[in-house]
Amino acid sequence: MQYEVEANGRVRRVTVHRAAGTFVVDVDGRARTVSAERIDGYTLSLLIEDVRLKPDATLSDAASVPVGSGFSRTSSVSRICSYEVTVAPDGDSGQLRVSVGSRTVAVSLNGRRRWGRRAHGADAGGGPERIVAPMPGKIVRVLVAQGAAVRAHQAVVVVEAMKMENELRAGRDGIVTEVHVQDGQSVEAGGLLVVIAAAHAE
Amino acid sequence: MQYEVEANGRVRRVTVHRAAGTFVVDVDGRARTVSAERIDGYTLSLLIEDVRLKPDATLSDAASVPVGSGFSRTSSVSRICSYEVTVAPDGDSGQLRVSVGSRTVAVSLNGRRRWGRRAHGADAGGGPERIVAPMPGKIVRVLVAQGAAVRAHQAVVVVEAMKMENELRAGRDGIVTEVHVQDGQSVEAGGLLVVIAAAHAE
Amino acid sequence: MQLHKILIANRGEIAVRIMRACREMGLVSVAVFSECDRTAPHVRYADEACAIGPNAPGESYLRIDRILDAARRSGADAVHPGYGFLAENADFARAVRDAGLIFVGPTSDAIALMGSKTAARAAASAAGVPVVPGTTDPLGPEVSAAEAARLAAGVGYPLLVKAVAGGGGKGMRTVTDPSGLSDAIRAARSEAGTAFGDTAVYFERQLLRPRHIEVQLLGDEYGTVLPFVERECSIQRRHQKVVEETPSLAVTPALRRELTSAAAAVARAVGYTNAGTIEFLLDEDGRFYFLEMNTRLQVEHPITELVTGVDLVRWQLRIARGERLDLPADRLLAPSGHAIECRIYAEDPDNGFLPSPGRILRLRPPSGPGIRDDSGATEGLDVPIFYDPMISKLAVWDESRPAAVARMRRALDEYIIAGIETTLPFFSWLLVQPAFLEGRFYTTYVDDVLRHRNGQPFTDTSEQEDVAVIAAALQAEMSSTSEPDARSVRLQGWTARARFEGLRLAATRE
Amino acid sequence: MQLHKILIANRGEIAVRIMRACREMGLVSVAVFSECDRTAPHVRYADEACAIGPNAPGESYLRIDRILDAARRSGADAVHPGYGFLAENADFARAVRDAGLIFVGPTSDAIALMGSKTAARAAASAAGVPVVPGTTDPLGPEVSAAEAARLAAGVGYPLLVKAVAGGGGKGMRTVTDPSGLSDAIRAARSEAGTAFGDTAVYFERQLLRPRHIEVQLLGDEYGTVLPFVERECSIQRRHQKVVEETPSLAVTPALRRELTSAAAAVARAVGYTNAGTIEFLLDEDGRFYFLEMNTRLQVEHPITELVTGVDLVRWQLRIARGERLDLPADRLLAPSGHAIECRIYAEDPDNGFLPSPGRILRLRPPSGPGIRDDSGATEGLDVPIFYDPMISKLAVWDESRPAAVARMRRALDEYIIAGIETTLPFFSWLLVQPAFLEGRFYTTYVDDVLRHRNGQPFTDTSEQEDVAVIAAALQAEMSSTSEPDARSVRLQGWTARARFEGLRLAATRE
Repeated sequence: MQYEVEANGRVRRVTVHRAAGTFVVDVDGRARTVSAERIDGYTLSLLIEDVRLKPDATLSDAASVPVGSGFSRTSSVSRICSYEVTVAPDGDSGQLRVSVGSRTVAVSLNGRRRWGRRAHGADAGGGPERIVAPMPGKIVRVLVAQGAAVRAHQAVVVVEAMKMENELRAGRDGIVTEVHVQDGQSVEAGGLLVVIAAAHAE
Repeated sequence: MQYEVEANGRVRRVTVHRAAGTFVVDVDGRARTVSAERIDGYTLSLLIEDVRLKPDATLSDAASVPVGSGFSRTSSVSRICSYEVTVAPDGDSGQLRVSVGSRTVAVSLNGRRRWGRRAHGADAGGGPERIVAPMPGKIVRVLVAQGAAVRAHQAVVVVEAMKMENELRAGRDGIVTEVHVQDGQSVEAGGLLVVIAAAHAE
Repeated sequence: MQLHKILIANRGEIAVRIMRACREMGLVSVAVFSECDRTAPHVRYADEACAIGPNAPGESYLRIDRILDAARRSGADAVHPGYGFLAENADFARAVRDAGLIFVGPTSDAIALMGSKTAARAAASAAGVPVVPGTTDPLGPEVSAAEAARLAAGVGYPLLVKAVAGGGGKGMRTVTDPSGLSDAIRAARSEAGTAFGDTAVYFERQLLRPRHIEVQLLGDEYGTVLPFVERECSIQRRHQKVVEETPSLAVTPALRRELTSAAAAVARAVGYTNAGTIEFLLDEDGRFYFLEMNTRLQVEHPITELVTGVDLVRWQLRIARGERLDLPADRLLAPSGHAIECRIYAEDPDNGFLPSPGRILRLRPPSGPGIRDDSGATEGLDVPIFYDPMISKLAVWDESRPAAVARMRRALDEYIIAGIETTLPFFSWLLVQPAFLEGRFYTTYVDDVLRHRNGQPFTDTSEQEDVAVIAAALQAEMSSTSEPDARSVRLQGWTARARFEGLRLAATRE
Repeated sequence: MQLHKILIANRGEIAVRIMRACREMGLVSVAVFSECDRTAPHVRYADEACAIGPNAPGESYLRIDRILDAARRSGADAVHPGYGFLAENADFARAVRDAGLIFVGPTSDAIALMGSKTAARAAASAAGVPVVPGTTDPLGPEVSAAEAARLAAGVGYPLLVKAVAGGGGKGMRTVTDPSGLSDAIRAARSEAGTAFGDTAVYFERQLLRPRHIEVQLLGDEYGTVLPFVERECSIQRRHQKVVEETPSLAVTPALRRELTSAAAAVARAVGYTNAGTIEFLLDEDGRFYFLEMNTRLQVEHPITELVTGVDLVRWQLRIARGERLDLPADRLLAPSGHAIECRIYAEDPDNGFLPSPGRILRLRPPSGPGIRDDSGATEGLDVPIFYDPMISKLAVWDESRPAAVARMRRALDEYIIAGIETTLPFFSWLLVQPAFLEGRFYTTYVDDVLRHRNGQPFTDTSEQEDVAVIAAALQAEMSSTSEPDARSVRLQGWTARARFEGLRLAATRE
């Protein structure tokens, strides 16, 4: 999968390939092998290979259990750096806040700061539109039922959050294909609420 | 709502009524006003009224913001006790482990130790059968599709947990009306996997 | 005196701190709470709890009547005010005692006396302790401009116009030359009137690059007053302490004897009881001046506890129930090792330290050797917008100052707080600055640095940038539902998945 | 000697403890991990990490070749063994040094010498330190039954048959009279052969109600050996310490001088370097006997750190890089206050202390004044079934033993661990027992109590029962989807809801 990731004002082209149990992540042409594990919904443990002298001792060796082939003090040193990283939405800015130790980097994925809005915005593309909760809150009212036809900008769900009621609206004309919440239910940021298929057949 | 709660070998009849913002909980005939708030999925904060001398200073007064009606040193003392309680499933025993401070009480709800099994067991009643994950794990295989007819004891989902594959089976004949998971997905204990409607119309 | 159940008229970390002392002493604690604090840590920690009103402090934590009513209803026999809110309100102390309850603190007379900055200065002078040069009497609204100008000239410029009833930097203005005097007085009076209901001001000469050095005291009800080794609190932002340490690099043993004797003399002169702190300014020539007295427990009390082994809150309660202060005086002045505290705030250091309230999505405080975290926050809950946005007081102890600084850096690095901005990056930056490491700082050091940096972010993330970019891409990648990765069985909940599915979809559409 | 990057050949809380010291000293840490430990805290905490094999310790943490390979690949220049696993393996220490790396610990000769219980006893005797009466030489398989009986009679009954290569209670049998001797020898030999590859045994008289008292030592590479104030470790379950404290109520200042001098004498006699601990038995008459030496860091080292202010792990690293031990000897013997440690295990005290592995659903350690939690667990992850099920070492410091006990009770009460059973309720029970409070205990005190109680649960929940019943009913009630409660906006995730919906459905169907 390809991503455009913006951090500190610089856009980086990132390509992720899956290898056996690990990932190969290419950032602007520099590829590194990465082992990534979820600790919880906001936390990742990353082991990132940083080959120094010889590129033959790779993380995939390490991850797939090295056979102790006798100890020979060769010059190949391969740093496999460990990071515990939290990735959390940055309020309603649409950015992600990625914390590495006590340092935090604001990151935007695919050049969109407001991916929260984008997710239910009136953007192009024929895929179904997914209305997600922009912040933690409570469903005050679900205004549409499965199968209902909706028009662009029509309110579909009212969410109470930060002491305010927020109307979430359809980005375009379509048919409600999924309703995942009901009145009174609590949701977390990013929680999928409603899916709307484009009015024209896909 | 009425409950039968077993703790330390004793069954208690509990009735819960909702008052404004609080609950009135009657345990074997002794009613107490309780303010209950969820901290997270396993943690509750309880304020339990324990009237000592006069029963007129109630929690509902307290919760609904007392008007400071001048300070008169009367003899009415009303203890409103605070407890932070965790309620967690006790492995696959079907019991709940309720921790109050460093003390833990094993509790069964409605006389059923194995509610985990019961939830997908072949019990009576015409409501839809809800197959839930008995423990945290990963979906190895979903064996049925929405709309499929299943028979009692037919395996519907295979969950990997505690290093073992566990087959979850239908409790009775029916039609699969909801499938909430797919192969490879992780689930937590109690997560809803599949719903099966009784074969006879409801 | 009987002391069995104690109501803590406060919230947040200090309420929890006091309840911990209660629990260790076998005392029953009663929390009070406003509406938004129903699930706050201090309510969950307490043995009992009473609601006292809406969120605004003026409708709850500052309502003497409601707090006394809660004490009556719960049957408490004592009240601890913590710090802030009603802690230095003489009327509150009096009302508690009039209701037949123990007030854990000094007499209301001592609170009232020290609450007037000019009266406090006079008391210090009378006890033979130097005060910052300035005017002696309050300048009420009747004082003419000409008279004010004459008094100001006597003090000398630059000077500070300060509210007599002031505190926390409110009602305070700097004047560099006579032309700015009238405006400064008008502004200070206006602010003081709003904040304290008293427009009286006085003048104080502004010292050049002073340090803020303070002396903790305990006094019992039998005339014993004991001072503790000094605290260095010069790292401030807009008159608010943000880092404190003890001992101070600027205080020699000889100066420590002088400072602590002076502090004890002032306290004895006013018959001071319970815990209090006398603040001094220390100029570049090593001369010190009485600044004011805080008639309550101080936010930064943990560092004193760490280097002396004395539990100050426990002693507050022991003194309040009539025990004698039988600590060895010399031990309190001989610090063991070094302690530092950082006040972790929900503020964005890269955005002018604006408050950053919101939900704390992940919270994992540091631990291990030499770490003490006094926190008032919990994962999953909001930092309320109505009160001080302090999340925790992070304190470390180690055998020496360099070791303590290294340990604090380790602790800051371990602290995980996701979901809101905090001052952690600022402290990580500060604790590698040569001026900090060498102890070359003064009360406006941080403000000067901030002015000089002119918004430049504290968070230098060049090193972490690649990691962050990789993490963001992988978080999206791993949320793909076609995910064949056999090992990521630990995903919690559907929300993260849903969110990152959204990301992935956005990605594929590009 | 250059020391820049350290590989920690261990896991769990002790690996994290050592990495914290590394980070404070500016050293780079390298974790090693087995398959199930990929997401363990020590891997996430480390600067670098290397996989070393499958879950079984024999295939990973005990594999000298793989650990050395990891050291080579990562470019480490030193190896810290922690405790357990390879920490007392002389071959490992030798192999590390042969590879040109620093081994953070004593010489392999010292490890080997003290690894033989009979050789260690001989060394202690030679240094003029009394040993528990017993046989001097190892009894190999060639020793006849008659010869064994003769030697046993010389020692006297009751006696212990112990493996020469033993440790941790393995290969050990109690014999109360001559008739049981042969069976005990056979059993001990068999266990020792399996566990240590050496069937040799020896006899030791069994003392009546002895205490386990031990002395921590540090030795540098220039001949300086310094002993520390004793640790009291008599609270054991099946020869495993579960509570430790310092100082001991049973040790007078005069006895402390004797004990610590004896310990230092043994260590000096064998040229001991780095950290080690000499264990003694103290009988009811106040006589002490050398028991054995642990040639490594001890689990319970934090309590010594708390009362002396000395960071033992930091000193291990400093000694390893050739620094001189320049601590003031008298301070190490003069404890400040009192410290207690409880080893929190994933074991069910009400079910014979069976291991209780599983997922930790909620974890919130205690904090505030005087608490130190050295943990190796994280919320949301499993306690693996392959290793020691210790979750954390919870230590407290306070000014006196009663205060420290009260503080530990407070800490136990604050500790939230949901999802698995732990030994927390056992400690809460123990810390109110008169025998514990008065210090009347000995090495089999807990075992005797457990036998006497015969399965009676430690968790007296009569007081909490009503609260638990109310909580369970409300948890179900509040999960009702028709829930009109306007305030419960804090539900996290769908799982709790789904679970309790299930409960509610079950409820309505009754």
